[in-house]
Amino acid sequence: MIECEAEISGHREVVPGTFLMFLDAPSIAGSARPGQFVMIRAGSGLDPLLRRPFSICGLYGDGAIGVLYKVVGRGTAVLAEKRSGDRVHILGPLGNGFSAGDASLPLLLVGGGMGVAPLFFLAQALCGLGDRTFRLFTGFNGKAQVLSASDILHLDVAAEVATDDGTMGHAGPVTDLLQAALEADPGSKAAGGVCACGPTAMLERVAVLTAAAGVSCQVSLEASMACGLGACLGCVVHAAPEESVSFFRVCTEGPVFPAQAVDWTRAGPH
Amino acid sequence: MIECEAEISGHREVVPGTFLMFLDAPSIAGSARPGQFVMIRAGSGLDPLLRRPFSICGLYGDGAIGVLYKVVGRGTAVLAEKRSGDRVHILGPLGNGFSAGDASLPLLLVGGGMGVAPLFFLAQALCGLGDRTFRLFTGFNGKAQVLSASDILHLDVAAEVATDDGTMGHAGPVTDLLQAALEADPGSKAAGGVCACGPTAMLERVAVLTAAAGVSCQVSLEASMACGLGACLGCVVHAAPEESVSFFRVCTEGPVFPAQAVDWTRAGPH
Amino acid sequence: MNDVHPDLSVNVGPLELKNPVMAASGTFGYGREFGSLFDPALLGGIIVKGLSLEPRAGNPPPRIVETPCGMLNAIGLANIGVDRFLEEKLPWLEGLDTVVVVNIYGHCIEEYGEVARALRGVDGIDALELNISCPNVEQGGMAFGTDPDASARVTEKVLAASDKPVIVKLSPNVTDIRKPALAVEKAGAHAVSLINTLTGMVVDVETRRPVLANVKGGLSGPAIRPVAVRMVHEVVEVLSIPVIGVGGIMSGKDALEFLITGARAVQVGTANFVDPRASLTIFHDLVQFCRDKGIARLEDLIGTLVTAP
Amino acid sequence: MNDVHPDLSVNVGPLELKNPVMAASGTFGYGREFGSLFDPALLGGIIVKGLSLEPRAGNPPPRIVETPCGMLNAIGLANIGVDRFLEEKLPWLEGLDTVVVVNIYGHCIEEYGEVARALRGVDGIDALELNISCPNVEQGGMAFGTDPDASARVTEKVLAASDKPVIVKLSPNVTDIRKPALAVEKAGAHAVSLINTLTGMVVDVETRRPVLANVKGGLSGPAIRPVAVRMVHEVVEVLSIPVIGVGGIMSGKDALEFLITGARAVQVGTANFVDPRASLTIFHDLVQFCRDKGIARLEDLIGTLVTAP
Ligand SMILES: Cc1cc2nc3c(=O)[nH]c(=O)nc-3n(C[C@H](O)[C@H](O)[C@H](O)COP(=O)(O)OP(=O)(O)OC[C@H]3O[C@@H](n4cnc5c(N)ncnc54)[C@H](O)[C@@H]3O)c2cc1C
Ligand SMILES: Cc1cc2nc3c(=O)[nH]c(=O)nc-3n(C[C@H](O)[C@H](O)[C@H](O)COP(=O)(O)OP(=O)(O)OC[C@H]3O[C@@H](n4cnc5c(N)ncnc54)[C@H](O)[C@@H]3O)c2cc1C
Ligand SMILES: Cc1cc2nc3c(=O)[nH]c(=O)nc-3n(C[C@H](O)[C@H](O)[C@H](O)COP(=O)(O)O)c2cc1C
Ligand SMILES: Cc1cc2nc3c(=O)[nH]c(=O)nc-3n(C[C@H](O)[C@H](O)[C@H](O)COP(=O)(O)O)c2cc1C
Ligand code: FES
Ligand code: FES
Repeated sequence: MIECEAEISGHREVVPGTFLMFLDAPSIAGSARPGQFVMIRAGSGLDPLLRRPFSICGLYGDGAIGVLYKVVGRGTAVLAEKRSGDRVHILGPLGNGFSAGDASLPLLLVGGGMGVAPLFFLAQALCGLGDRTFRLFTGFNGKAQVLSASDILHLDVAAEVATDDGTMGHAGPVTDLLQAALEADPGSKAAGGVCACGPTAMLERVAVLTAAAGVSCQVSLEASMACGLGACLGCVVHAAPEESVSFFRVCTEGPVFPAQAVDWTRAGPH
Repeated sequence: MIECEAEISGHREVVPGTFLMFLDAPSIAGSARPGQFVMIRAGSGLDPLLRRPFSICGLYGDGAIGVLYKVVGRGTAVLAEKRSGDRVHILGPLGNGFSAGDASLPLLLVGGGMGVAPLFFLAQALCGLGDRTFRLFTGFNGKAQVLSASDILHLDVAAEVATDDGTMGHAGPVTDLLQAALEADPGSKAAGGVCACGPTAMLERVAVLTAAAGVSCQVSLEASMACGLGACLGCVVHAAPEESVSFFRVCTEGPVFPAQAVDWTRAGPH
Repeated sequence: MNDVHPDLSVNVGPLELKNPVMAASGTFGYGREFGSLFDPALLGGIIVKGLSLEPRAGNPPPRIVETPCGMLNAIGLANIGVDRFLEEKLPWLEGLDTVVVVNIYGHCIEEYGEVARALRGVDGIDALELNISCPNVEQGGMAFGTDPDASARVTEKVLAASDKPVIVKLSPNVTDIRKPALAVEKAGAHAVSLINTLTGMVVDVETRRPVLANVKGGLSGPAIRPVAVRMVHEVVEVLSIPVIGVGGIMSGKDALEFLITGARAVQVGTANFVDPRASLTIFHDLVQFCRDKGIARLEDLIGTLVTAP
Repeated sequence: MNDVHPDLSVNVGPLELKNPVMAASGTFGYGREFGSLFDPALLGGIIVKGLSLEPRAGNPPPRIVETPCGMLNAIGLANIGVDRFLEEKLPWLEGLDTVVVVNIYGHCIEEYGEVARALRGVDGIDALELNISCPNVEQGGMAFGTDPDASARVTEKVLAASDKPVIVKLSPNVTDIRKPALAVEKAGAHAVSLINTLTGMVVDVETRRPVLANVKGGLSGPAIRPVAVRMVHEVVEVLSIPVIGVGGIMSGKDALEFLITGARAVQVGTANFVDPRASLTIFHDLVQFCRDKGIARLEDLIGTLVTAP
């Protein structure tokens, strides 16, 4: 894990309000695993003050990482104003990342909204492994918000899309697609596990479905963060009652957790 | 006086660390008088928080004002990063400005360092009057810092230059040039008054020289400012003992004051 | 919903405000300074610069310095005194269709009473706001506001001398803000406003001197907002008289933090320097928020903070 | 001058620091978290996360939120407890050639004594820092630090139980910071550090709830620096034991404000989050400043503030 000032080698708005930024950081790209994230210092001054955490959405060219982000507040707004050639301080790669699980069976990737970011990186890595099969389910509010794996990764990964308003793909939550896939395969002998990232409500639903189907499930969580290093103890989530601890630090014990390790009743809005 | 978001119609580094910025603000340009200033909000966020005061250094094209500034801290550093087409919030024109005095006699303009800014605008205005004669004395640390009226105003005003290190023009303080001019003209029948802006030490010297020569003298002062409107009472300078008040607000009673109205013993470093 | 006009009027005890956005004392002059930029009558109220019986010159410069997301000021309560205020400033203010509050102070309890008496029966002044953050000369310069008893005595003195509603402005430089708040409520104050500035200091490392000639100054601006919101929360929990929230309000969202917490009105200070139209913009933000949320009466939003898990 | 090596060593009472830059408690973990970014032994000292006798889980999330030029935290003093600290963390810290300070706290005076006793005679711990900003359960949850007597009793209890120098960390949420400072000096403290966080609160106007699950939190970061410098100034004027400055230090220039004011060392907190190498950069800034100014011993700079007009 390193801290460096990375040059922005590319930056574009992929759908309204959502941007894809490429950061030249060979030493981070070289060791990054899917599910890991970076802390980016958006401003040069004191406003915004703290770094903001963003998943790595893929590796690009030699030594660049991709960050796919949505403008939701001051930090992301400042980031969106940056141009290619500008430099930003980043810290990473951070966190544990997804584990590939049983290589013989296909992985099911489920992403909602910006939650697709770490799954795109995972999809890219799985394609790299070649023999590893997987299915990618992505969900968005509507067609206008759809983030396409092939557009963002330059990979032909055919994602199965769901939209809340039905303007594209399945009309309904992305979890319907997962549910169908799991039901189509009773005892789910054909599922090597589920990897999910997105809104908490969606993740909770994924946890319920996978538990019922007896399929192992990893979820990537979010929390407000200060250090990203496990030092401030600011980023915790409630651990399930069975766990030996009350809380997990998302930045170091996570952001990826076994679905059953999380106390969903107290997982909160985001 | 108005507040508006002005587009930066031009921005260049005239000498290392000193920039000339053009701001499209017809309603400000239309009513601005030499010696007046604007308060510019350098940042969009909260850092820097307060606006920064800058003299208007001239009028450009139709409806643009010029601001000549030196990077000394956070606000000016942020300003220096702006590009043509960017927009900044400005408030102005503020303050009283210079009064032309006896039109029949030549004015002596004395500027030190960034203090030349309001005098360039005054020179531009005097040229506009055509019949009005004046002499412009400017002083800088060295040749590399010299700000040329003709370069910045696109006017052929031949300034008489002094540099502390003697790398250009007279070797010594610009006040030597003023002193020579005043001595060359005993009883100074030929001087319609002196207008000066620059470091406090220089202004104090100008005040002494003009008092001795019996020539009227106006000085433009600086102070840290918050409102620029006379409301916060933050920008005061000590008034001379003879004055009816203890302090003057630089933003409204000034920034231009009769030299004898200022208490030079307590005028402080800047 | 976007076409309806939400009702933003609020009352602060006996004061009826057309909207809850007031200009804070010392940051809006006497109102007229901003008159060419917007009509101050659009605000819920204007609180003028702190007034003393006699004119005061104030502290030597430098009087202000910017700090991270804030500023320090040591104006020294410079002001033109009661007489010139009544002659030169009040007539214009009186012409405005909004609430005019006169912020007053003294360096001893007597002086507070004298200022109040001098303003007694004067038309065009809707209320007094007592600045008790200034040094108590009788008691070794420690601010009145840091001593609940002194705060109460100042309040009683002014109430006895005045025919106007009295708002007491609390100092945040205390261990427990509820103590002075309860003391002035007991003394009969009609409302409290908080917070005044936090005492701070900045050193110029080149000259090795404090930047302010007065050494210390008052910290204001967004930097102090979390402290102000916290103190308003603590005070509304224990007081029955209305509370006016002040401290670092830059936007409608910031004002809403105070209103939701339980303040019945807000004051905008330092923001007036950052954007001279800030208080008006904040008012417009509140209108928009009510529209977006379908809130017919802003009143219904006040004190709706949910603290239960 | 640029090639000479200025002497940055300072002593804080019995503690000899190779340089005055320390990492503040709770913002630097147990040091090792930053070990892959730079060698923590380059710092003057490391103050570990507040330790209690038993492990504590801390508050539910959200625990932190950014504020203008600062942040609020309500970690709830989560920590691994004395035993695990001694087993898992101390060995690595002991290997570092720098001063290691253990920040301790309790919810009653007894508990402070117990933690001190548990650390008695342990090698590798150079001093204790008492966090007296936490709620005093015996006295209705009001922080020990806001009561000079309680502050003194905690100090005495720890001194009696410990064989190590004791630094008492003062809370800024008081009317007069000199009172607790003088009380703990009288009680025998070897040094004081200030300031801890200012209590604040942020409201989410969408949910109408406090952003922090704990409702209130501690404000830190550059926003509070002017308050910290002011309090250090007030304390150094009356105390004879050394003072360590803390609060909003982001750069060498900020650290110099405290040193010139009279602090003998500084602690860097929130800045470690903004830039994990901040404390090292601040140390380098100090070296450069001494070189530029031709200062051979940083010691000569401490307390050189000029307040005379
Ligand atoms: C491990 C991790 C990975 C993430 N990956 C991505 C990513 O790939 N793409 C992306 O767009 N976002 C990602 N996020 C969320 C991202 O960090 C926040 O959107 C960002 O910090 C908001 O900063 P801001 O200053 O723009 O908004 P703020 O002004 O800080 O907040 C604005 C709004 O955003 C919400 N918010 C603030 N911080 C977070 C947070 N950490 N998580 C969720 N909501 C938040 C606030 O509650 C508020 O409602 C990730 C978060 C974590 C913890
Ligand atoms: C009426 C008026 C007209 C001015 N005209 C010009 C101009 O035409 N061109 C120009 O370059 N500057 C001008 N100044 C000075 C300019 O306002 C400051 O240089 C600027 O505010 C510094 O902002 P900063 O954030 O970059 O520096 P800060 O970070 O605010 O300060 C950095 C350094 O600059 C000094 N400084 C801060 N404010 C002032 C100030 N108001 N005056 C002098 N020094 C200050 C500080 O003491 C500090 O040493 C004028 C000032 C006034 C009051
Ligand atoms: C320059 C300045 C002058 C002030 N003068 C007064 C005053 O005369 N009386 C008073 O009660 N408060 C005074 N205040 C305090 C403000 O009214 C307000 O309480 C404080 O600034 C916090 O609000 P803010 O963060 O919005 O500025 C002054 C503040 C500033 C910045
Ligand atoms: C996340 C966080 C955790 C903290 N934990 C402790 C602690 O355990 N004990 C303590 O005495 N101070 C603690 N502090 C206070 C800091 O040590 C420091 O006093 C304060 O943050 C002010 O310094 P700063 O502005 O440089 O951060 C903590 C601060 C933060 C931000
Ligand atoms: S962000 Fe600091 S511990 Fe996770
Ligand atoms: S800057 Fe506010 S009165 Fe001059």
